[in-house]
Amino acid sequence: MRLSCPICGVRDRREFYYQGDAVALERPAPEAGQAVWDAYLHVRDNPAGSRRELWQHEAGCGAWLVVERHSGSHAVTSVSLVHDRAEETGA
Amino acid sequence: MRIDGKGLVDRSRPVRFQFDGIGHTGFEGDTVASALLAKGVRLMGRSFKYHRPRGVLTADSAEPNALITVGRGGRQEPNVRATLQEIAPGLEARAQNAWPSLRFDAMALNDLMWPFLRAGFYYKTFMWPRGFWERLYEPIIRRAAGLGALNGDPADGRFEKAYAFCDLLVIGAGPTGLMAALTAARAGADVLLVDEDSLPGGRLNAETHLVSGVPGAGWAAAAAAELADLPNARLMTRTTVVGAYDHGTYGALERGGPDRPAETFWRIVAERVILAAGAQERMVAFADNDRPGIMTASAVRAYLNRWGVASGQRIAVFGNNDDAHRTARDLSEAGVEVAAVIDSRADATCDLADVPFHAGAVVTGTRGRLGLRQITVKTDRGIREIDADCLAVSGGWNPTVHLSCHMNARPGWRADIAAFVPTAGSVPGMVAAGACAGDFSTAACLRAGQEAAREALGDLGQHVPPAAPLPKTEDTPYRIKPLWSVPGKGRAWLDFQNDVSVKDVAQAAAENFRSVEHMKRYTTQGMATDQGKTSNVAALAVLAEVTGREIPETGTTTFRPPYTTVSVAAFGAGGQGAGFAPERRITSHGAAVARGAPMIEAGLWRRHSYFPQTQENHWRQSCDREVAYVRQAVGVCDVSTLGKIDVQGPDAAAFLDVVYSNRMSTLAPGRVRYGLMLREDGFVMDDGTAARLGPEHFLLTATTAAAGLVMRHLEFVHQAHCPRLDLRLMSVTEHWAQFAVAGPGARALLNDLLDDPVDAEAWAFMACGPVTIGGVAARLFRISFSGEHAYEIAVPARYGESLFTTLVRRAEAMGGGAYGVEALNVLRIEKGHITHAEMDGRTTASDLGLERMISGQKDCIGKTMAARPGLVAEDRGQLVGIRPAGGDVSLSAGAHLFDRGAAVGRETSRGHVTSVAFSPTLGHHIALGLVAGGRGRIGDTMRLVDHMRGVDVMVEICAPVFVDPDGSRLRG
Amino acid sequence: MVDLTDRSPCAGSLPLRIGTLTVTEVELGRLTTVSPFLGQRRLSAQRMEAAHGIPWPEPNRTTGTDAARAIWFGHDTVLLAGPAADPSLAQSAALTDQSDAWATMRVSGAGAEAVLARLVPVDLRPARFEEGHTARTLIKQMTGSVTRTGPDVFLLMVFRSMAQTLVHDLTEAMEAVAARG
Amino acid sequence: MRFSGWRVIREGLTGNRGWGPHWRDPEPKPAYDALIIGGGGHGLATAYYLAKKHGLTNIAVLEKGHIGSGNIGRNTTIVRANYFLPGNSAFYSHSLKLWEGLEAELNYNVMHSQRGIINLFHSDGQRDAAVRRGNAMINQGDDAVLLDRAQLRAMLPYLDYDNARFPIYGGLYHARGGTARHDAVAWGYARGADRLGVDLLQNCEITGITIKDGAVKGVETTRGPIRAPKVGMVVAGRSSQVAALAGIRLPIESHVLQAFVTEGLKPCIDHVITFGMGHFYISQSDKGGLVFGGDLDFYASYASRGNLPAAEHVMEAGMALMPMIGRAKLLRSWGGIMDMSPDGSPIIDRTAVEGLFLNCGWCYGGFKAVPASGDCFAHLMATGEPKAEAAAFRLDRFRDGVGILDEEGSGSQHNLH
Repeated sequence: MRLSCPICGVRDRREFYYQGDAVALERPAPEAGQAVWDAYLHVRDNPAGSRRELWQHEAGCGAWLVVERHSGSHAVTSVSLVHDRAEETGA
Repeated sequence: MRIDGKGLVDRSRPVRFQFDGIGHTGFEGDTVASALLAKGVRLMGRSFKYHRPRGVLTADSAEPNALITVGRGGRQEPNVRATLQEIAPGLEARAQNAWPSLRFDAMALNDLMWPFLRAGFYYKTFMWPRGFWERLYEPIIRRAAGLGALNGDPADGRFEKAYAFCDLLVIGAGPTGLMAALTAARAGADVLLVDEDSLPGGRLNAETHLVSGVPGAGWAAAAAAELADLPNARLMTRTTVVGAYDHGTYGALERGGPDRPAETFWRIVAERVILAAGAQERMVAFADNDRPGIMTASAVRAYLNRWGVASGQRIAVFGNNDDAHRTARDLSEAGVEVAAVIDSRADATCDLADVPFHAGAVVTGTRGRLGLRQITVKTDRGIREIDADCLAVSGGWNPTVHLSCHMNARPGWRADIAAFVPTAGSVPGMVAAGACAGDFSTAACLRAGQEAAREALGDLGQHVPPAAPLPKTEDTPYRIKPLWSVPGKGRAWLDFQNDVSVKDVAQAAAENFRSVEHMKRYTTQGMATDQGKTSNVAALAVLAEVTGREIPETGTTTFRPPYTTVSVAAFGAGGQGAGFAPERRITSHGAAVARGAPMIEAGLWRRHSYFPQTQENHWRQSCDREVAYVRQAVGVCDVSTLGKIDVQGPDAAAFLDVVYSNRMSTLAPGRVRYGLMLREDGFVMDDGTAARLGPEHFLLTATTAAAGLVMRHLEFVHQAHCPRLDLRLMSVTEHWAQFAVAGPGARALLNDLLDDPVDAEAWAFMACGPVTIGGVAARLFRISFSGEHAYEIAVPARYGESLFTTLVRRAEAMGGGAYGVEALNVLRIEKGHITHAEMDGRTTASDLGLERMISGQKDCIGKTMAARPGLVAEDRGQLVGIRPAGGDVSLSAGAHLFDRGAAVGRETSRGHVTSVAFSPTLGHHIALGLVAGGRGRIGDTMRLVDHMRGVDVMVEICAPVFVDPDGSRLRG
Repeated sequence: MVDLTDRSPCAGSLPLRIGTLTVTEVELGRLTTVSPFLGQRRLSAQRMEAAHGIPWPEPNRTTGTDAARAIWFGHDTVLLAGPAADPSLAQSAALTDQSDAWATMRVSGAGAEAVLARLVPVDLRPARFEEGHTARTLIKQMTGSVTRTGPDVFLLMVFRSMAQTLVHDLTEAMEAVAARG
Repeated sequence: MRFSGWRVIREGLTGNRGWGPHWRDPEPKPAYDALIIGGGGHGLATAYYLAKKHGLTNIAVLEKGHIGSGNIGRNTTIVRANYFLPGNSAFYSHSLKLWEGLEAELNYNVMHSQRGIINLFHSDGQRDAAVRRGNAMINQGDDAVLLDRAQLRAMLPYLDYDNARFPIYGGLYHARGGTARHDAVAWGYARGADRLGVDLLQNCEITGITIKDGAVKGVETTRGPIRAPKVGMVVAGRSSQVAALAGIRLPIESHVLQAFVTEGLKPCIDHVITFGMGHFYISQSDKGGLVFGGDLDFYASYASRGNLPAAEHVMEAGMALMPMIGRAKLLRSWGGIMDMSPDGSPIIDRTAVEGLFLNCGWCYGGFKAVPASGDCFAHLMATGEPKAEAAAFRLDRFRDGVGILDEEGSGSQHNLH
């Protein structure tokens, strides 16, 4: 498996750390309530299809990435920097 | 029998080798199989279940029968395919799975018992009496099962792994692959051509037809030579691509040779791939079709044309397609007697003179105990017995679709060739071409190779040259009429190694194992070392027949890597000995080893356990002495393994408030604060310190075990949750060597060494700042893990060893010395400081008595979830101290704690001991533990039980600080 | 006055010569990571060029010479090797002294690429990884930095504490390459 | 037909013509008393115990493919009861007891073989953790013995004790741990359930779950609609998709775990051995293949196939631990879809929909749990109340934090368990 790091180019899977669904970027407010926090931390769509997920190019540039990938074919359709996304949304 | 004038082996170079203790001579270029066949040796092995005699079936890696063991000691290798093993001087090959000998195998008794040992029999028996399965039946079955043996010696020999990258990977160097590689390489693409064989050419080396007017083998050699001369082409022989993985990654195994490592496992990354893996000939199932001497027709031709070996004196040929005739013709032209050509097609004709021909006939049985003697043929004129010591069988060809199916695709059925072919697009970037795609003539293969290469060049964005004229060669159409099994009474074998017959498949279906996967698992069809390469398609055709379904509807089993077997030593090369993980060494490593300190594992680091002195013969003596150094004089310990993270920027302080549960933004420059980090789920992740080196500059520490995790976490929180905070994180763990100097004499020691002395006022507890030592810029932190008056001094790592030696020498002069992690652990338990024995990923700040470290004034990572009811419940395990009730007794980490008088059981366990030490300071054992509602149980007596170590004692629950609870020594 | 002596990460284990290949320890001088603060990359680049005469390297590139070199070192980070970082840089970037954090080795000789092909999962073919190219990647299991400084010359950097492991891994790889004859 | 040695002999003497189907292939009925979605080990065991212990025989198992085509036929077959957290340990202890009587219960030789399992440790801290685990096992009446290096060496002479990276300190020996023939477990339960009247509906994929007024009414399938007042979802890696048909999102992420088998070899490894530092475990099957595995590939996947880095890591661990297997040749690798939960422990619970029950979250430890999972899930479906041994496997525990069962201590990241 290979992923295309927006900074480093296409690299072997072994350079990357996988964390989970990109929902982890949408951190709720402290007062959002138990159900929202439960959903944020535990509950997952877990689709058999296209997913948005978080990876870090840990052994490369260190950047955190949002990867869109198919969980059946493993085909990767896009990779972007978490940092860029944050700037776009003004988070 | 060797035929003069035939074959590609070098007759001028004889090679001596042994098989089963008998010396043989072959020639350079021979395999064990070809050399033995040349000597008339047909019996080479025994089957798995019935121990039936087995001879060579194929001339390639699909071989299910001729499995041998080679080598001795650490180089003993079981289950080697005699068809791949090249002979070499001194090679020692042995038969396997036979006792006492290959000819007289006692386990062949199984074959007489066959009516009772049919498919799945073991699921129905061996259940009575209860307990006999493990004691009696299973040990017998285990001993009888298995093929070759490992001898217990560590694998010896050079195994390695490597990466390779190319534009175009061509798998298979037969006519298709060679033509593809030539086309692409001539156009300038970076081409990697790999082939399993030692000689490129594929079937060209095994056939007699001409390519461009020269023998096929000659054309292949010329093509290989041209590729060798091109700087942008690489040809790897003896290399099998064993797996197709995601995004253009392929695994390949390169077998050893005199000028290569024993085996190399390659990770190949290719932008485009041409699968030119050819096809494999299949058998026909008929009664007793498994005797030594019965071979695939293509193997008989390969031994004849490539190795110059006649596989028998009198050879019969049986087939359902024209390849049978090709075989008879080659044999006949080479002067080998052809006993008969039997073609199951009623409309077949034969143009060979002097060869008895039977159209519309089938072989229905065979004779010969350890090798074929006679075959029975059923023709439309009746039954005939024909003497033959070899029978060449062609049931048709199966394209080698395996790699195209490794990413879950199923192959498609083509009725015209009665075979499965790869499904287009089944592996992104890969196309199948040539025989592998169902084109069986040489001309079609050359054409397909060229076309596939031109298509790949286009995909790669490279110049696509016009199609060059192709060499003239044979272009025989492939004509086949499927024949899977010949009806009859006897056992008609499908899987030769696992002894699966047509009857077994039929029985499985009758027992409702009708899915192809069920049939496979119930009968073990295709689960042998060849993974059914020679038998699966026939078996599923038989299954289709008995269940009244079509072949495509019946489907195939799943193709999974590896295509051919890979040694664990090659796949795991580099893992042996010191190679499994990197080792991190502290700068004082050499100095500590020189002092005799055992270096123990701490994550990837090695740390000094203790520093033994000559009169000490137990680690406890050393440890007690080292603890006393710190409590009474001064001790020095290398603590460089702590994670150190530099945080700089205008928003550094704000960021630390997010990641620490307590507030760091209020920390004054020149001060250090203890900090706690939570995971987002509210449990404790790690603890450490934050030192404020400047208004916008912090240095964090993380525990040795969690340093990597913490760094990743901080990067995530920054990039994901607060990217607008302006700060930069950088690990500086490796730049600084850091040493604890702890004990009443700590300040005096430092002041002997520092360029400017420190005093109590400027360097109060939790102060930090720059110092110089011997002119070297260093950092000093007045922090303490031991609970004593202590400092940690950090210098650039190049000075680490020198400073360590200097500090220790000075400490020794003051009645102290170096201490290791054993003493460090005792000291921290005495003081009630936690480590990952307590922060085990399941404990909360509240469990550890640190609930006040979660600031009520701000949010932080983990704060919300830490407030879940289950995480703040009062009956959770809470950190307590534990000491013997009464006189000193040994305590035990991992022991469970019970209420006084309660029975010992799962429900009555109230907690467990996390850390234990003998405290030389107090003169008895002490421990930390997690006890349900523990803080409310201070003063209680409980029972501590460790079944593992045989400890059952009464203990008193106490506060988790045993030494200096008010911290006066710390601050003094 | 204490006299602290220094010791290099690979002291005692290099140089190493096997077959046509040589591994030597390299002293790059001062190592400083330069990580520009938000929006200050261009300014930091200007200051680096003005103070040290080295252009700011693009990702996966190195600039300068052995005397003063800038090696791209990760997301928003450049490693300045050679001179001490000019104080002006500290105005726009986080500067961190890493001089003692890395073990630096030069692998040179015919077959250097083959040796690295046994350790590094990056495409190092000359057309793809030219002189002046660099990568943060794995060297066997260690995170490190790989830079091509010549046709058959590579600069490898791993954490100082892992210097012995890299020497071990290089030895095995070099022996394997040499064994192929 | 009852299976026995006598029967095998009798059939052998009469041409093996008397063997009938192990289970029927019935047509679906329009309605059942209960449906079990998923014909894997857990689903088949559930059906068996529903019929056997609770008398519910008018029930059906709905299987998308063929019986036992999921993880039950694709694992490393380890059976053990060496868990240490209250809530987990009782359940696996119960399961092991059921294993011990399974052949007699099912009249099917599942080849449960208590060859003993040994967890190695490599540091003082790991020894303490092993001791804690061993004590928890003894406390509940199971077996555990702490072995030192010398004892271990006598049992397993072929390990690399003085490994340069991870020297072996000792091991925790669980004599009743072992292996079983995975397919036979599925087939045995299938045959057992079928004989009690349960309909096993193969090639019957769920396409919808019918819910009215907050209660389940039945399912839509590729073989038509089927009505039932109770439906249990037992589909492991596919749990999220099936639950989604009922509008339920689960705390599950599906991951791939690879496993490996070598060619057949004469007996050389008698026990199950686990090497925690390398995430490696190995045993030898009765056929002679070395069966081993490691950690997840660590990315979410439904592909039931893995990639090289994880596979290589497993092989490297094997070479680090027992270099004598170096010349064994890997025959086949495969991947299963693991329903990873946020704490590494399973869920056996009701859902918000009345009559709809959930059994999932087995991560990669589902095989050993099959008997108890079936027993406890059947109990829950039949009575509406959890069986004591599985009472801790609540779906709500992540929300309220009560009774989180995190054996690894690695937190709520699904793939870290």
